[in-house]
Amino acid sequence: MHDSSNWDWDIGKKQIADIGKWKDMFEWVEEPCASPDGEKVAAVVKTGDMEFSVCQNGAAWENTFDKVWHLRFSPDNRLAGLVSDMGEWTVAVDEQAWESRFEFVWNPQFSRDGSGITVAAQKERKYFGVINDVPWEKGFFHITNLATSLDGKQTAAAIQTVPFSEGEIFKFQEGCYSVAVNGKTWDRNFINVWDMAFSHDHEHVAAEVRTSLYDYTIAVDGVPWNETFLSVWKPRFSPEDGSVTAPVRIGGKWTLARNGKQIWNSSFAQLWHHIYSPDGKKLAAIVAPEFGKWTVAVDDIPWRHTFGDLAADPVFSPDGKRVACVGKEKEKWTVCVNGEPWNSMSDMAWKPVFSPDSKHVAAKVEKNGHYTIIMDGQALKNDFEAVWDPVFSPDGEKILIRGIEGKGDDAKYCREVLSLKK
Amino acid sequence: MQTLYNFVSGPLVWLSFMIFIGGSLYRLISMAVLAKKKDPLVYVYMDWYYALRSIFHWIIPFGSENMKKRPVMTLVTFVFHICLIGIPIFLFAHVILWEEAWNISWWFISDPVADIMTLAVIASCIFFLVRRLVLPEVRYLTSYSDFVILAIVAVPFITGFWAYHQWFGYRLMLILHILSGEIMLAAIPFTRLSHALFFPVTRGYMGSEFGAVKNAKDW
Amino acid sequence: MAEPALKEESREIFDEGLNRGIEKLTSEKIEQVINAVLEDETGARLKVYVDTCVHCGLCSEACHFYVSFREPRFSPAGKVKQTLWEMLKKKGKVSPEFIRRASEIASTECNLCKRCSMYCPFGIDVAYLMLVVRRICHKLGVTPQYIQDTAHSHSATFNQMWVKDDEWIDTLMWQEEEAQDEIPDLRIPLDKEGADVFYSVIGPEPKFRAQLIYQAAVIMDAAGINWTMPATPGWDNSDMCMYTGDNEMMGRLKKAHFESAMRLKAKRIVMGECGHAFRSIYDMGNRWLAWQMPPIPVTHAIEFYYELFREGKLKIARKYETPVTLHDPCNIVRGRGLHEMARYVVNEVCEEFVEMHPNREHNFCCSAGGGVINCGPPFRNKRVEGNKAKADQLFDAKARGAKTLIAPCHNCHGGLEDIIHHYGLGLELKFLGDIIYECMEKGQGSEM
Amino acid sequence: MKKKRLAAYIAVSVFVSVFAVISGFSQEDVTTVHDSAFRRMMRPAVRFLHDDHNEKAEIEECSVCHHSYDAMGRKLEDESSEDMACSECHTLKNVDDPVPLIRVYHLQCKGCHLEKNAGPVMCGECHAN
Repeated sequence: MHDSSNWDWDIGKKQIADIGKWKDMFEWVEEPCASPDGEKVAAVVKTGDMEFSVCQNGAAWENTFDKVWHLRFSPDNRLAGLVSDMGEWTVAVDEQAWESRFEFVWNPQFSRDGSGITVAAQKERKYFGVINDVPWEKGFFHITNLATSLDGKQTAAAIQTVPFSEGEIFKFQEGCYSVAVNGKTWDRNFINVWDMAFSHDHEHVAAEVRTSLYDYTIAVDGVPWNETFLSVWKPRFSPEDGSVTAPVRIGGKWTLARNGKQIWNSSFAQLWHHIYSPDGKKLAAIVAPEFGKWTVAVDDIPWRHTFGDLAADPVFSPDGKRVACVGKEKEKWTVCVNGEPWNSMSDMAWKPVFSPDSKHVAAKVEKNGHYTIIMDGQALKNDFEAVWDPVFSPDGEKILIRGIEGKGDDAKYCREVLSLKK
Repeated sequence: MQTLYNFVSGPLVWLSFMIFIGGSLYRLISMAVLAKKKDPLVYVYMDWYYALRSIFHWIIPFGSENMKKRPVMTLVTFVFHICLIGIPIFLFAHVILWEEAWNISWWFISDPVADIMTLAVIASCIFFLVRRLVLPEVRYLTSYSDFVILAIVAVPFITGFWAYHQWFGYRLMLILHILSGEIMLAAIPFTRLSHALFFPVTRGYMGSEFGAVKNAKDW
Repeated sequence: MAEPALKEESREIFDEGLNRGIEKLTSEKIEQVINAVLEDETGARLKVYVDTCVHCGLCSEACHFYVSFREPRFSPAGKVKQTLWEMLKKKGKVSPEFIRRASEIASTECNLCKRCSMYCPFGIDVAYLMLVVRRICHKLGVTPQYIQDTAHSHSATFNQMWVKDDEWIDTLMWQEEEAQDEIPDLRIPLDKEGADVFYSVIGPEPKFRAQLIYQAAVIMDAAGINWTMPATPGWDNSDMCMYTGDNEMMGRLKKAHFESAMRLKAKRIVMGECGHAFRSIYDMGNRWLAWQMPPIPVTHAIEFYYELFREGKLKIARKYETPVTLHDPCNIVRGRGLHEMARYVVNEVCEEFVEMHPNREHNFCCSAGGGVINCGPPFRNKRVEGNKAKADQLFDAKARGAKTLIAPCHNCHGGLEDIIHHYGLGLELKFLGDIIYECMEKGQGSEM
Repeated sequence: MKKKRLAAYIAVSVFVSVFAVISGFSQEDVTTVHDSAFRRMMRPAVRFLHDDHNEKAEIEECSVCHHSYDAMGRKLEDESSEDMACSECHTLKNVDDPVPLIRVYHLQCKGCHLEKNAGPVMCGECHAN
């Protein structure tokens, strides 16, 4: 994570932008986004006929573009958007467009600290990964599933290595796909390659692969596990020892495997989105202990509480002692921490956020068209017209709320720091 | 002959009922267990209200579109099944046997009516046979076992009718009647006659899927 | 009684997927795969369905193939006889040629429309049985070429039409731009988090029928819907893997689709006028993933239009004057019961509505669904000639005045187009959205 | 087969005669069992030759068939009831339901035949058309 200790953590509320007035300034204003530190709010705006720009804190960028989309703040509070300039696409970061230009760019991703920005790009029917304005040396027929390492310096993607025409089913089944890491292709081809994960040292890549129409496994740096399965889901590297784990389907049931060997004894109707505790010692995953019942299992043991509709977005506390997720039951969402669901039900709940000291959990929720932050089961503040995920101070004693209060012309974007000390 | 009669009307009755009841329970329970293991979704999506709603539409004559489209077949099918189930249970002679054996009795059908109903079953069987032989789409599906099953159903009624009227070879016919009835009873769980057992299940499941999940009729 | 008849006519159809697919088969492999699928993946349902069928043939008239050809081998139970019964009877010891034929029957002579389940007194699910056959054939690598290619596209791109990630986004931007000529402030919001509606379409829309995306955007705009479309794979709700028997891929596709909506925190998924995709999201894919019902509620276009008209969010400027008739697609009528809502919408938008007969749950299939049209040109004639029943039904509606045929499903559209052409019916074919777009008051409710 | 059939015919004749006695009709002639309590006859009346039956069955005591019970339900070994119709004791609670009375007759005849393994037991053997 980006170091947030130098942010403004003074208790109190700061109005950053009179966002309701932006509508008078531009032909249209798209949905705003807020910087992680809360100091900036921005939106794509239309400045003229076929002319777009970005408005940040009430001031538009000097440059205008044919088109701007996917405007997001990086973890280090830089504003990045995908822009089309004279028919060429690139990335603009804090008003500065990259030098490299493409026929199209999409799927931007940030490194954990925000210093690295990657996108997928296409030029002259060749496809590339681009890292901080530098495209791969070699382009491919097709790329998908672009993945970025935590440091943002490496990208990997599923690529098509062998050309084939539509309808060439037997050629396809010989394997025409592989993985390219920073543009370098793995030695081996597969029938399919899907979700990829980088190791914590950024050196290794694991991917879901299909070695025939019926055999699924995980390949690490191009080498598939010896074992094959009926299906697999996204692998992850252990932060502790670099081993690779993945949900695997055996005999119609799901379980967890490490380096090809089953490590959890239980099997589930579903198991996916497994996560490691920060120290790498514990594993948790979204599971369905039986059909239509959803919860989280931590180290092979599912919580007793289950949700009928879904469970999603699992997250470990920094100390690894707690796991939170969102759950949905009968069309109502809530947050569940260590198997205890909050009483507060909402129309939508976002991924929970733990405080750095692991003491608090907070999440953005939507109720009756309004948004609020709920912490440890209690609503923190009044309703907002829009709100972003809460951010805890590094010491865990304060929480930063970023939200828009007031409707229409009266809408104001504010950041407010609240003390959590009683 | 009397020893034979004693045998078919004594131990064999016990045996056939045991096979029928035990076999039916076995089939239903083993399927339920298998479904729990292999098709657990059946339990998840089964919905009593919609299951019964569907069954109801399929057990009343002309309750479904297909029945309306084939009035003769529908008529024959309903007459056949009503008589097939009604006669063994409500025939006067059978009621007497229940009374003698267990001292329990219930309402019975008068003999002339039963006679007509029996003829109806026999006629239905002939209808089914002719249908099997004549209609190409039915003949195509027919295997030898279908004729055997039809015979298993028809014979108790033919012999019963014969014995009631005490035509030539009464004693033999009566014994054959009892025997064939027992064969039919015992065959229900283990042949396609088991459709009698599974009808509520298959229909109920389809009714649940259509009604509860898909919001549609299935008749 | 008799061995399944291998008609000369069906032997003549050459399909690379089928003909080359069986080249590598051995009898051991066939036996092993059949028994493995039957043992590991089926259970009480299959057993009961097979044991309960009394071979009465009452399902025959339910099937448009049978009604059109009048040949017993096209009856629903007849298809089971030629495939599963034989496999069960011989305990999997069948020939490669048998597998070729079984695959052809299950993939191109049955639309999985489930009409026969409503004609079978026992409610035997022949569509399920045919899917088991397709599953076996998939496991043996014997699937018609065109649909197999589509399944490959799904696996590589997560859409049906080999549409690349950038082409998808580009299409949306292009449609947005086109629509802005008509409604200047119209937007197709990409990847907008927290929208009420996540709108998904099928692969052929960006590829061949991009105007449908345009029209949907105009409708969303006029109704003032807070909506979004994803800029990532998962935008395609279609699923031919469900129809090739590649259940693992079906699950993978549905996971991507639902998780796109979940990632964007959308409250519900609204989908375009497609039937099979609805079945895949609402009924099949979600189940393979262990979601009892879709984790994010799924609303089909018909239901969505119904809602917009009921709530007064959409208004009609001028009703559609040409008399229309309506084709009830199996996957959203037998599969969701949307027939009355469809009629409500039709009556809201059109001056004159002529029912075709039979209708609602009993409507005849288009003969394109269930992946049959996706099996491509080799089976086109059989598909079209196998639906004379539909032609008769349409002709009757036409004789009673209908001039426009509304088919609120993509596959139905494709199938009916061929039928109209082949039988010279001269009906104009439209989506419900086409007519709504044509007749609605536009650009009213847009809000930024 | 023929022998058996002959035996059966004999048995029938014997059986029929027993009934003649029970019903208190003429004891010498071929006759039928008739009880006026049966308002409606479900089956042909049973032919019964009283003396022939008793001779064949070696029945000498009247009370073997014409049994008598006291009010406590104890069987009176020395008393017989040949002057009474069965239905005088075995009354029908519901006159439209003859089944219980039929059971009485059946137990008396068929019961004994089964016990002794002699005499007719099939319906049509007694209720011959």
